[in-house]
Amino acid sequence: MDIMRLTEAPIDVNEALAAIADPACGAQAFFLGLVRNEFEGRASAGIFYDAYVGLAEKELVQIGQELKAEFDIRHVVLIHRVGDLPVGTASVLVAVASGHRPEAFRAAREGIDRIKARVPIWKQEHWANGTDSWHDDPSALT
Amino acid sequence: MDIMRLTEAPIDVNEALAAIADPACGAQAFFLGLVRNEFEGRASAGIFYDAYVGLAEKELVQIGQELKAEFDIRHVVLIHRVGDLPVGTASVLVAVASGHRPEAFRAAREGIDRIKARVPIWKQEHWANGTDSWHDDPSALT
Amino acid sequence: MDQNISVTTLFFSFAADRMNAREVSVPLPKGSTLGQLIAEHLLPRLGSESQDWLFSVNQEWASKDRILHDGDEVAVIPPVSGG
Amino acid sequence: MDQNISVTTLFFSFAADRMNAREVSVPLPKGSTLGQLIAEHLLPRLGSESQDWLFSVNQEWASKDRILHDGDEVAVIPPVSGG
Repeated sequence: MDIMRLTEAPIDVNEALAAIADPACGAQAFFLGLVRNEFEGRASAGIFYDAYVGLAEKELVQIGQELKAEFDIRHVVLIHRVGDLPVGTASVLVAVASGHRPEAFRAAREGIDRIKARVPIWKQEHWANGTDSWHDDPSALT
Repeated sequence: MDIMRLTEAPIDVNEALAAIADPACGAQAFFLGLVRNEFEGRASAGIFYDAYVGLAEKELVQIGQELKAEFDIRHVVLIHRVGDLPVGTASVLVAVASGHRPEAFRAAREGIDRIKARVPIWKQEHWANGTDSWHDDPSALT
Repeated sequence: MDQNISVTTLFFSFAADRMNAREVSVPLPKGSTLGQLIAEHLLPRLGSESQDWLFSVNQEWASKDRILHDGDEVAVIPPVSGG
Repeated sequence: MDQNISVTTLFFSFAADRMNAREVSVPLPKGSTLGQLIAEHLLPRLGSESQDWLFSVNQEWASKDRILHDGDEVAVIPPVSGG
């Protein structure tokens, strides 16, 4: 079973394990992205994830379909959280199941790379000192 | 925290999630190997995993130490089951946590590759027709 | 005023900060393109780098020659940073 | 018989099937090497391909010139297939 979803709820790895379970699949690869306690050497308390929800969900579905078309995988889970997440929280999950391990690793890696490159989601760092910065904001550097 | 273990108990992904949790790590990669319902086109009912327990555990510890020395990862979990496992059961888990995703993927892939190449564990396929064959047994081909 | 249309324009991330809004209704002459909306209404406040950003119309990626219609939902997509 | 030693030899997978045993106690002249144990006691029943297998002594990988001592635990490691 496939899941491609934007969510405000905590990411549940067990839900993904159940979704991709398949007696024909000898390999499962998972990637979890988590909120770190620093960014480029500066202490962080958490991240706010902004999203264009409608288009982001369409793009997640599109990426899931691409992965199944391009790699020999049978199931894919792509879940991204939105909202305010404290340090240590999982923000994104990619899970795939396939017959053997090479395609599982390749598809999981492609999945997270395409999510980060294409899905309309934006990170605002909540610095430990109380200020905020949007990632990739050119004016944040001044 | 690291875990390198041979076990007769079911593999618990949540135990691995707890072990590698770290606010400095933005990336976690997991690989699960599972018992498939076929091998080389022949229907299977399950696999018996034989092991030289003492040396297998030493080799798992050695591989875990190598991964931490060679890749920029902060935590590693390597768990392999032994005994009789039905189709669909997880037989091996590799989990790593790192700052960023490239090293997490590389270390997880290396982890499973080294386990399969070096740890003294052997698979005996329980064919659906009731017969058994050891993997890689030259005389099983005749 | 039947020669005018109105499009809803959505802003996210630091683009929303620069506009001081997440959503703005923009009146346009009928037949206007996405490029015209950007050049005349958005660039002055979003800055010149926004010329290189992506845009969507009705939740589909759109090019700047796209003709806009009354009620369209345009979204301004600055460089994404999910994950 | 103080010129003899005894080593415990462990077998796994299809090697255990060929030996019809998981563990055998083998008497050897003092000073025998792992290679001698293999050539004289194991090869005849394990088959010639076992020359290329790995072996361990006391749970450490060992080369065939390793001198064996009384009570050593030798293990015969056919090609592994875990995962």
